[in-house]
Amino acid sequence: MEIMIDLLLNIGSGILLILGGFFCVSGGVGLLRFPDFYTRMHAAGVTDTLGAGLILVGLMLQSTHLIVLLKLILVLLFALLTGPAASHALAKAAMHGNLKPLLYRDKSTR
Amino acid sequence: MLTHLPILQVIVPLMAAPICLMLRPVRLVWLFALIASAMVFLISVALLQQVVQSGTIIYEIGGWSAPWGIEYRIDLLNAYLLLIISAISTVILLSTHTSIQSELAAERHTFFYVAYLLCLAGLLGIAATGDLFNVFVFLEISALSSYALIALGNNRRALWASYQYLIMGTIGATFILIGIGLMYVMTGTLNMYDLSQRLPEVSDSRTVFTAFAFFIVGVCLKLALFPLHMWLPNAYAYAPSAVTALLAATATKVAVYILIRFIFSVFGVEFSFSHFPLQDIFLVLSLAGILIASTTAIFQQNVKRILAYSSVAQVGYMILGFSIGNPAGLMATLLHLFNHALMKGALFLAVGAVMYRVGGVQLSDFAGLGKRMPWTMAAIVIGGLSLIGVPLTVGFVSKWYLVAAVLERGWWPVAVFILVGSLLAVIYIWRIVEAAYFQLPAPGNAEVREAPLSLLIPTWMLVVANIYFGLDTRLTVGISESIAKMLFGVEP
Amino acid sequence: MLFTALAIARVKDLFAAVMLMGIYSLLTASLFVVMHAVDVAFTEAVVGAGISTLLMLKALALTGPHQNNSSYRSMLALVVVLISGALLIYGTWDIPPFASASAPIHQHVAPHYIQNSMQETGVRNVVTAILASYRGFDTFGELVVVFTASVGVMGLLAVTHPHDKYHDGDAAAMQQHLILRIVVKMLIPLILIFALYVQFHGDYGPGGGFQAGVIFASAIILYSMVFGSHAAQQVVNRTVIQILAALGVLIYGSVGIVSLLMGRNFLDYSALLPDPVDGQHLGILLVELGVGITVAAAMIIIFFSFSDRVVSEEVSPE
Amino acid sequence: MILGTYNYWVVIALMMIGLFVVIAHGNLLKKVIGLSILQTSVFILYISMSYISGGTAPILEHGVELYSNPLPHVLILTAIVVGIATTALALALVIRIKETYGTIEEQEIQARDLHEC
Amino acid sequence: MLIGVAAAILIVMMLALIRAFIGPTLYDRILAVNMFGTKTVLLIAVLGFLTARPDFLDIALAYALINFISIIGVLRFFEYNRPNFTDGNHD
Repeated sequence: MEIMIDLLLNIGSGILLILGGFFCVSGGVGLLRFPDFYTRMHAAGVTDTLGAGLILVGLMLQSTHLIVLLKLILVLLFALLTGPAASHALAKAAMHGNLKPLLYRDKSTR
Repeated sequence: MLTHLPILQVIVPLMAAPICLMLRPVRLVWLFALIASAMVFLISVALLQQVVQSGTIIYEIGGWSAPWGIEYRIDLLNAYLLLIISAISTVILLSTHTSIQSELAAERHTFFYVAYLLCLAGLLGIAATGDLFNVFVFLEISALSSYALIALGNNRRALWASYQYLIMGTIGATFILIGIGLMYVMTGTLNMYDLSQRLPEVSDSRTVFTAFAFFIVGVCLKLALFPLHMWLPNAYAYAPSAVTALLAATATKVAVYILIRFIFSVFGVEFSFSHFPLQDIFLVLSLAGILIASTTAIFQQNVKRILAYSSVAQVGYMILGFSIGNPAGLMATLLHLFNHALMKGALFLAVGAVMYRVGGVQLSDFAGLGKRMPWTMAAIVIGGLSLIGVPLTVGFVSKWYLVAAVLERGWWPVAVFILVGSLLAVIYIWRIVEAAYFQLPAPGNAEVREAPLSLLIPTWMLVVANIYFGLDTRLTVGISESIAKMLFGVEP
Repeated sequence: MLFTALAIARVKDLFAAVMLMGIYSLLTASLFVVMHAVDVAFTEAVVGAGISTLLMLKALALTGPHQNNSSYRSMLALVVVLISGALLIYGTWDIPPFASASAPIHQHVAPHYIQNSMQETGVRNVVTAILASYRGFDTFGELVVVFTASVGVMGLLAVTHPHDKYHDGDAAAMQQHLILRIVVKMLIPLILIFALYVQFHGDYGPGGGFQAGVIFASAIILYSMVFGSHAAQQVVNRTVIQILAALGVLIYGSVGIVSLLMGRNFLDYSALLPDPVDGQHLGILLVELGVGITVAAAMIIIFFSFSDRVVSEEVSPE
Repeated sequence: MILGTYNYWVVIALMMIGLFVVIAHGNLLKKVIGLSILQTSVFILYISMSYISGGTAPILEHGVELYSNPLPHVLILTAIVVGIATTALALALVIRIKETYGTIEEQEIQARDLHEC
Repeated sequence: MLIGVAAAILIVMMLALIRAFIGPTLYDRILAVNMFGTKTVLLIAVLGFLTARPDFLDIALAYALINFISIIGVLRFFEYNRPNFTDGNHD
């Protein structure tokens, strides 16, 4: 039974880790390839929340000590709190600084 | 309590500094700092006595024995240096209460004393410790506090000077750190004594060579050895006078000490002079330093700058002394450490008195002061004579031994260079004297009075010391002779 | 990492350089983790990427981001750099091989710490044991360096005009950042708890007084950035911090003096309690506390001194 | 990551870059940045020395025998602190210089000083 | 598994680094720096598991915190200094 649980946990964490890794990479590619700041921000946001979240949950499944689990939860909490807040502030600052989002019809001008 | 003297030496000013920050009013802070410094002085006298009587004192901090913990290893050289630093600092502190009134904004006075004590503690720490990395840490304490002290001056150029000093000083410190790291990599120890035991095994490796080179360059940056002296004239010229006096009289001495300690104790005479072209390099640099700095001093208009360049030249004499490579030369260096501290301390304090009364230290500000401030000017004259090396002053003693050491080696040309350096000193001192005694007072100077006693007494204490130690050379010569013998391996 | 450094050297915009400096510092810290220097990585992260970036930004805000002539003493610089570089290359030619356990550095002093620190000090983290006990005096010196810096900064940037004259532009601008304010409000207690955890967990894991102090200070700094430095200074009074900064140094020093009075050497914590190992443990704890207090206070002082300048600059027409 | 015998080469390169920035650049703030690159390079030098392959972080665990050398870690902790202290002081100086001179370019400052003489 | 994730994170860090170098606007740089920071947090966490020393999580936590604070610091910096300089694209 315990072996089963272990196996399940391992598989689960593996899947989560891989997914998280994938989101991270895709976000990174997006950060590089997307045409303007706001879309890039979206890509970064994805890695920050989804990628980080998945990886951290994946790690949680592997953790053996309670304290480690606790810390991981704390890190996750932190990531979830600060990531969007930072993105929000950044977007606001960008708008404030008169950086116009690149809308669909503007594409020709770039 | 007597066994704890080595550590108390450093701890007293170190602990006094934060307490000072909490004290009000400024007068109390000053008194407190003065008491701390005086205590340090007494401790250092006691230490010197102990060392003379019973040999090297070892103090293990934290109770951990040597290569694992940090130890203080006080031998005659350390004790001698501690005495110089604490004595000069106490005398200068006597005068600061008056002198900083005119040179610092009132709300900065407390910070001044705190930084002063920290600087003192840092210098003492370097002089006392037997651990490499501890040297670095205390070097930084003294360096950071002296940057702050310099920048506290009212003149905006003080800021720029301090910034330059900071950049150069930090590069120097980083080089020292690299040197320490490479030594550590080769030997696995940070304790100086342990290091000196283990270095000979690996002394052929290039890493040790590099470590040595970096360390020396780093220290020379701090020392303001020509041509790495660029930061010094500005820093000395625009810092508050008390700070200039402290730095000129003690900080460069400590750097010279580190150099001596490393070249003679840690690496050993043999390595320093045979594996490394140190002798030639130092000889050339110090001679060039003496001549060029003295010549530059002649063309300065600001008296503090004149004296600052003269300091660069004097550092040249000290380096020259031990690069001769015989005990007599090292002895001359050690004598000059002490003597130069006395004369530069006296000179800068006297200049500080002029600053206090006149408000400027350009040569034109000195015009006619011989009559207005007779005691201050007399102090400058005697200090100047000492700087030149006229008999009956301390300057003569150290020059005498230096020339003797050079002649012992049979290096006639070097002796000639030393004499030329003294002649140049005559010229730049003469310019000050001429302004003070043979020019009519500037219109603004007509009303200038003699400096207050609180400035004159410390100045004259040093001036009298200048003459006393010029006449009675038993103490200084005796000590430096035994140090020189010790370092040259007559005894380990 | 090299690229980052190169980019920093080349970028003309100082702001970009500061940002890259942050990245560079993070990279360094990761490198330290890879090389097993966790405590150092911790410190480098909080100091290099955190405090020093913030301070540089503050300085930048005061001095303007543009740089005129990029380099004018290139030749001299190049010569100096090449000489010292060549010397180092020469020096590392026969340096003991990297990462091998048999190099002299790993033979002489270091094994003693690893083998004996547990029995002698009762602390699992060897770095903490050395830091606070074996080489406690270095750490004392380091603390004094921080204290010196804060005194120097205070001395240099002491604001002469009274505080309440200026209107707090920070707070006004941040009024609109509702989300940020709420998030920060939630975060600050968390950060403070974390700081305490780091402070007292240094015996067992990476961390200790220094890191805790910086984290604590960063909580206050965060508060002041979001709610305005005026509000922050009402929470933490200036004179109080000044006294705290001095107090930390005094705590450290008096631990040493107490052990001195108990008849042992300075900073010999074994004297503090009947059982030497307990004494060591207690001593390390107290000393780390002193470090934490001074570092936190000093960082806050430095930051406030900087940000007060920003505000006073805005008010006084330049 | 960057682990191998060429670790020291990275240190040397970083040191050279840092030193170059400090000496060659006229902007005072940039000099401070250069200074911290220089210092960081030394940190890496020390930490590289302490590394032992196959070892682990010097926090004692049961059953682990090989640890990296903790002493350089301690030294560098101290050095980092010294570094930040220096940086803070340098920045304070830069701010004051900007306030009194109105510029932070080395050449301009020197020009202004000369002008004053 | 963990190695793969670590590699992925490293790649992302590289990408972010490139973005930070090329800009073009300052906001892009900040964004990249922010992302770089969060990825470092993840990397440290993963590395902790990789070397079986999960104590490293403390560091990850500290990184997350520092990262957030510096981003806020940067943003505060901007709101004031926007009028003073117009474009960050000087490379």
